[in-house]
Amino acid sequence: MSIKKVLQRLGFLLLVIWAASTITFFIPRLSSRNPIRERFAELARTGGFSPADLEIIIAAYSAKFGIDRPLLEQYASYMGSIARFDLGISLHKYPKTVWELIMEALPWTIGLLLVTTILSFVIGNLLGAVAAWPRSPGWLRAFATPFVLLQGVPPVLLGVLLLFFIGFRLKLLPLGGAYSIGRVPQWDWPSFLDLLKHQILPAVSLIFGSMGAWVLSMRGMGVTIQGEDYVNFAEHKGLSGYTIFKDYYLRNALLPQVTGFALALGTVFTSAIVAEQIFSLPGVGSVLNDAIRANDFMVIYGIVLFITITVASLMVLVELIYPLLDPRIRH
Amino acid sequence: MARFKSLTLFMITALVLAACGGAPAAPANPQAGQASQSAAANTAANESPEASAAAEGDASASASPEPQPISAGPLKDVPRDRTLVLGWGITSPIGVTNPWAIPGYTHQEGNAFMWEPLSYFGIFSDKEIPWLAESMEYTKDDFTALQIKLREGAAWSDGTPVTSKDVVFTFQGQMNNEKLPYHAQFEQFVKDVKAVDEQTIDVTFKMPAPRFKFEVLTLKFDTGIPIVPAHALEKQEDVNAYAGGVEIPHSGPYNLVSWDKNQKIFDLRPDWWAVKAGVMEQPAAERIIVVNIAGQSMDTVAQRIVNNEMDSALDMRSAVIGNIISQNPKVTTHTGNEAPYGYLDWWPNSLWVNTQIEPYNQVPVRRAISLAVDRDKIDEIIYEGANISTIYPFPLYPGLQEFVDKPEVQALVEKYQPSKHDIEESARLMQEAGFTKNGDDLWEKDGQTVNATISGFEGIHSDIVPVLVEMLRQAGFDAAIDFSPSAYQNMAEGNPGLYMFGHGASLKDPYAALELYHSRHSASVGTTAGNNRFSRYANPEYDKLLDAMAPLSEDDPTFQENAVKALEIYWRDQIDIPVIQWLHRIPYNQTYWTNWPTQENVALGTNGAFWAHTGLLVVTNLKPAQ
Amino acid sequence: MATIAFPQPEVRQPSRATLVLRYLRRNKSLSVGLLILLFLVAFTVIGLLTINPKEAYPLAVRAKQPPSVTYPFGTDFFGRNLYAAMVIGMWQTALIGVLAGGLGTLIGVVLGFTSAYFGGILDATVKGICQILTPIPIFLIQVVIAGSIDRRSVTIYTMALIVVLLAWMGPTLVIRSQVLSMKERQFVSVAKLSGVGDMGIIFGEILPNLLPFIAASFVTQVFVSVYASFYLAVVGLGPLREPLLGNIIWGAQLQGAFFNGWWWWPITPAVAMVLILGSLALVNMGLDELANPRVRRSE
Amino acid sequence: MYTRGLLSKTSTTALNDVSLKLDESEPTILTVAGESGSGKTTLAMLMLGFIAPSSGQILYKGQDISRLRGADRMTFRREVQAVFQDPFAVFNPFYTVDHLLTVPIQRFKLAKSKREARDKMEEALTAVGLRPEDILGRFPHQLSGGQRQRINVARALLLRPRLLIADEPVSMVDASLRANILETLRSLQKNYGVSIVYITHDLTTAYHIAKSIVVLYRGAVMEAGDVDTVIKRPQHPYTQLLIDSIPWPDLSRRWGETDIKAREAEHQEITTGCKFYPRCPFAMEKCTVAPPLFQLGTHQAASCYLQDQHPTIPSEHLWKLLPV
Repeated sequence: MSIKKVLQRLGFLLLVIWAASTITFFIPRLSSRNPIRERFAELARTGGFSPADLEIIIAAYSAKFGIDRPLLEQYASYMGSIARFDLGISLHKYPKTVWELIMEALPWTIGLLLVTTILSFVIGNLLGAVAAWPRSPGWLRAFATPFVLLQGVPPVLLGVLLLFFIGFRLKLLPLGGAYSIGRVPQWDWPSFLDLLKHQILPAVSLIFGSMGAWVLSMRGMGVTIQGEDYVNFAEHKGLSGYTIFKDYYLRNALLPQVTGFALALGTVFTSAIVAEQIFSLPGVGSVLNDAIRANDFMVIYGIVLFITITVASLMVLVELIYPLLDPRIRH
Repeated sequence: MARFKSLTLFMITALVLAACGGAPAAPANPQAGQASQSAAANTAANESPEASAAAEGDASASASPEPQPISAGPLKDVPRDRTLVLGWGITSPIGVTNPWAIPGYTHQEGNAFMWEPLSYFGIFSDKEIPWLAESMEYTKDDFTALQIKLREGAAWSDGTPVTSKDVVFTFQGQMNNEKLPYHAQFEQFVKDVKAVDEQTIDVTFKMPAPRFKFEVLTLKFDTGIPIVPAHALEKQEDVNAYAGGVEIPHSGPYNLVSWDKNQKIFDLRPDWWAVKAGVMEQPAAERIIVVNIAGQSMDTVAQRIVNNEMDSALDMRSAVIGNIISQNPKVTTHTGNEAPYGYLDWWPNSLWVNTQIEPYNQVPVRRAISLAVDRDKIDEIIYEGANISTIYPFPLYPGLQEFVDKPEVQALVEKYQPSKHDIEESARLMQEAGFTKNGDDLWEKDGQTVNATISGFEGIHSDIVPVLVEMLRQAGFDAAIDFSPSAYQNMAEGNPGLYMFGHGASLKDPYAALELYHSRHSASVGTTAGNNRFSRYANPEYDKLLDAMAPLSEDDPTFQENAVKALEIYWRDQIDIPVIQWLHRIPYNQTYWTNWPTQENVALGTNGAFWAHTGLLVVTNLKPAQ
Repeated sequence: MATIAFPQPEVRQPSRATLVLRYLRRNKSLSVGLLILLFLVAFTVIGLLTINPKEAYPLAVRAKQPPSVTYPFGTDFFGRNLYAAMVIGMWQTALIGVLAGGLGTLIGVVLGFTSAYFGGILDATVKGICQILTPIPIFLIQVVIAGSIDRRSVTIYTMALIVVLLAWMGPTLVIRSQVLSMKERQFVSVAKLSGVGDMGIIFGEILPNLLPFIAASFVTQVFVSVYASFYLAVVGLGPLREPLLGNIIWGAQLQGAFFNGWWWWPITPAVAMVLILGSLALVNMGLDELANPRVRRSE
Repeated sequence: MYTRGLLSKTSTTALNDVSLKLDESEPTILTVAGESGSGKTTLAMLMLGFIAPSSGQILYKGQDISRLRGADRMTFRREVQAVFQDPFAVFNPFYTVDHLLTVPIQRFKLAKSKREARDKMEEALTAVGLRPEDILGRFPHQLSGGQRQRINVARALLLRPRLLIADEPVSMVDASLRANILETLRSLQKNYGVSIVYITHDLTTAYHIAKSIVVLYRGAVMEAGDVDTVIKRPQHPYTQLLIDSIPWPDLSRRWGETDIKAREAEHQEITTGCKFYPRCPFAMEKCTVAPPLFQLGTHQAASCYLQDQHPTIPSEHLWKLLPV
């Protein structure tokens, strides 16, 4: 793989980052909303601010955060700070920086998302492959195909329903939170089991909620592959069904799915935001939720940007290592 | 088979999850990890699952999965029946405990357990509760001088005594620091603050300030100022930027010991001055956990109270609290097991409008909107028959109830009928104002419908605003719902539309509420109106009445007379459209804790709001059930 | 030699309808999906004819009633007849879906065709923009937009617009790649030899062959749009007064419907949503099969 | 005057320094032969104006075809037609086979009425041995490969072009039908005066149908001339190899048994010298410089230093050697 190719992909990555940061910068500014004012509204609403002269405070903080400057100037300084990996300071959780907020929440999100995404990828693709493979046993196909329907079930609905039936009605699992009240988690068995108990419902809703898409696309891919000459050829060679399934069919059908995997992370983050809200889990999603509700733009930008960079980098990475997986493509 | 498979799947998921999700939980130092392991082993024998869960949690070392949460070090063991668990939406930045940290400090979320005022006020006993101050007296008849005498023995958590130096520091801070919330009040009234001796402070005012002691220096509901430690804040370069964390010396009985995204843990300190001074008994709650319920659905919170996971939480819709009580008989409310399950808050809600912009600058239009609101139906549908719709801009606490019961006020009610619901009359007023119904059956003038978008807050108005919107729609107003974060900005900037918001003002007499409509607050369009002053109403006749009331105490006849006249103008001009009294429906779970303040158990006279400034009095008076 | 007749076995040409039916019998996902969709459409149409639209809004009927003969889906906290609300909500969901899906597909078809057919800088630009925008999490941007605009102007039409704003890249890339491969096909060359111009080739030769792709892409877009608007509504960013399915769930959650035992309130729209999205997924799958020539068994 | 010149110089490896000219007044059948990758199809695409040469030009009736606009272009389109190799790919699967015939009739306004158009179609189909009632209204996949290819020929017949590019028209057709299709092509040339460029890798069919032949290898002319001479007495080692590879129906002769043993092809790009150099058994030092065309007789030329005793001939004049 040539240096030029790598540089080209990195250039692409920069473009993506630029586009994402520009979009996130300008969209909220098209409205007349003032995040500082809204922050003080939040405080005023929870009491304690009745007689204060809001204008003075607001002006002081507007100056501090620079939102009283001309738009282009703000844009320039915003892009400058992004170049320095500085995502800014939260308005709502001042003086926390956006980076700190993300880093606090990230381990939770990574833990949940990585596992659920990988599991849904593996299970979904297997089911999809089985559903499309004409020689898989009838009962297995009959079992696998309905999972396509899961694509129609947004994780949020699944989460709400699971919570209702398993949490409220059966009282089998906790109703939310990452660990029990009063626990400060650490490396020991009780913490570990406690954590586990709290992660089951969100994980299940995320896995099943995102599995349908894999089943569907894998099924489509599998159907395409079936017609390929090499599969037919392999069948004529008299290879066992399992070998054909594994080596000729699954492997080839899976390759394009890998690219989809990186792309899917973007969607997965979306589901995570909602899941983290429903199950009141700490994580990037709930940080973002708070930020959206409080119009804490800096945090919104930061997280959107962070997710974009993550997804785009993974895409580029997958693209660069793809030739290693697929011998047909050599850069 | 499928069941088995899915179970297996669950297991695998859980295992892998645990491996990954747990990874960030690596302890910061190995010793802490070891210590906690042995501690956890010790508590494993504990029988009650909740207690053991809590105990194991308690055994935790400073290590936590998030690098940022603050913690005072390893937590000691506290059993569940000595732990008070409160549900509240924690939104402020982790670690902010300094009352002067801005923005970010709020006394809610448990910080009120750390800070104390000169005096508290018990709303249901209508009594002052002297606290750090033994007494606060106006020393001149015209309310221009005030003397504060501090209690002997009051002390900060680091042992330093609370002295007049701290009070002077607190007052001067408010006077000089324009970012502090009471700066404007201090600047308006206070001329000078002087420490006479260690325990005595003299305050002199620029003008008569008969309500300053109550409004500013006394903590009640969400207003008033706590006293801050001079010796700690003096050292800070920027007192507004100093978060406070676990270190800041405070006078309240609880120390913050841990704070992460999900919870804030406070532990009782053994050396609270109030116990030594005989003001209070040693509080029974050794630990208070404020659980972050922000973002949790009401279902979840309610269920967790039923499950005894939490002892109290805010704020329940009327149907929900009824169900909680029926599902768990141990849970009661301010009114026991009876509707309306809540106590009257100080925050009656109106539909506010900016009276300076079209078409809301016309009294008939405002009146037409009021006539469109069916207050009986609101009581029936949203509040299950509880009688809480209102026509007043203030809550009917004893002093105010007495005021409205006056025959003069009742005559005005008769005359203006502020609660009247009459769509036909509403239509007549609109037609007279030059509006016609358009194709959508909405009032229109010059091609413009009446922008009756109601700005409100999702968390507290999601039941009433949709109903109001529909009532206005049915009367021909182009109503919509706005629960976006810009709602408050709409109110503060006077953007077209209606704003559902409260009047956090009067508690004892109507002055503070009526003063909200004084023209001194009538910011012109384009500038920001202060909180609760959204109507931008200006009327010299009205101002004169209020100005005359300002220097007078509430028992003065002129004060009363003018108050009635001002209230008449409020209704005559329909300055805003009063809708409901605000009820706080707080579940009190008696499984672990009793002696909650209720209708029957007035005690100090505080309400049961554990998040309010008087929350400290609520939690320190609780008695264990066992 | 030149006039030797080649005998042909007699083949009776079945009618189009029979062919379609025969095809549907084989393509199960398409037929099941269409069936559910048809059912939903029938429900909505019959509903629209029978309900009083006013009952889909608050204060219309007795509140908090469980399902009964009078109120087949019960009523909600605000006094909506959930049956009426479902009908209007479905109608509005369909409207958003078809509008946003149609618009997104249209943009995709126009951009995909022009960019692939004419190539050059135009193609590079379109492709570049699509590729750059693809990794950006669309939903977040939609949330930011929806949260930024004035509440009063949030209607189901603006919802559709917000959804479509960043959802045209998918169809563009799909159509583009199809056109790219299609324009190399020999029948395009033959059409050129037959004197057909660019527009004629695009519309007369390539477009008809892409119809299954466009249809699949349209269904995908409808799916994406319904999904996105549902998410926006569930987090409370929709036009709150309207009985959109997401809004109803949002309202139910805020009023503690599960805890209060008003299970029918959130369950009804949830089931409706699952039916809508599920049937769209099925139809999409079926269309994939139709569009993919390998799967399309010769008749 | 009906001229057609093709000039493509260097740069692309697809076709290099090839020059051809066909005379309208003397319709002929010219075979362009060579193995796959020799640039035959590129030549066809160039002549049809689907791609533009990177250098050189293609003239039709004296005009550069890439500059043709409006009516001139339509005329060119109509008069230069093609029959392609794959009898399936040329049909738009969306339409019935009628589409292939109706579109040109419409576009070129060949008929004044529907009736007339129908008659013309039926006439053309009958002429290629098809029964219109079996064909019209069908979808391509319902017909056999032979039927489809004959519809293609019928299309060419219908349009009466001046020049027909037949790109491997029979390679994907059952052997039994090949003769019929080739015969139809020949009658086109004879009866309607259509010039045909017959592109093939199959020298046997070329021998049957064509007058003259140009043998291409990797985009360069190896040998050219009268089809009889070139096939019976090939002079270029490559042509010899090709002819040797034909499985003659002569049992006494073993297939591939000749003196010329081609070397294994080496996949290295030859940019300067003889394209056949890497595989040529007679490769010499001087072959690294591209050999010119040597005129071997009135109707034969070869680009090989083995023939350097003969006079050279500029590549632009190659067409003069080709019999019509």
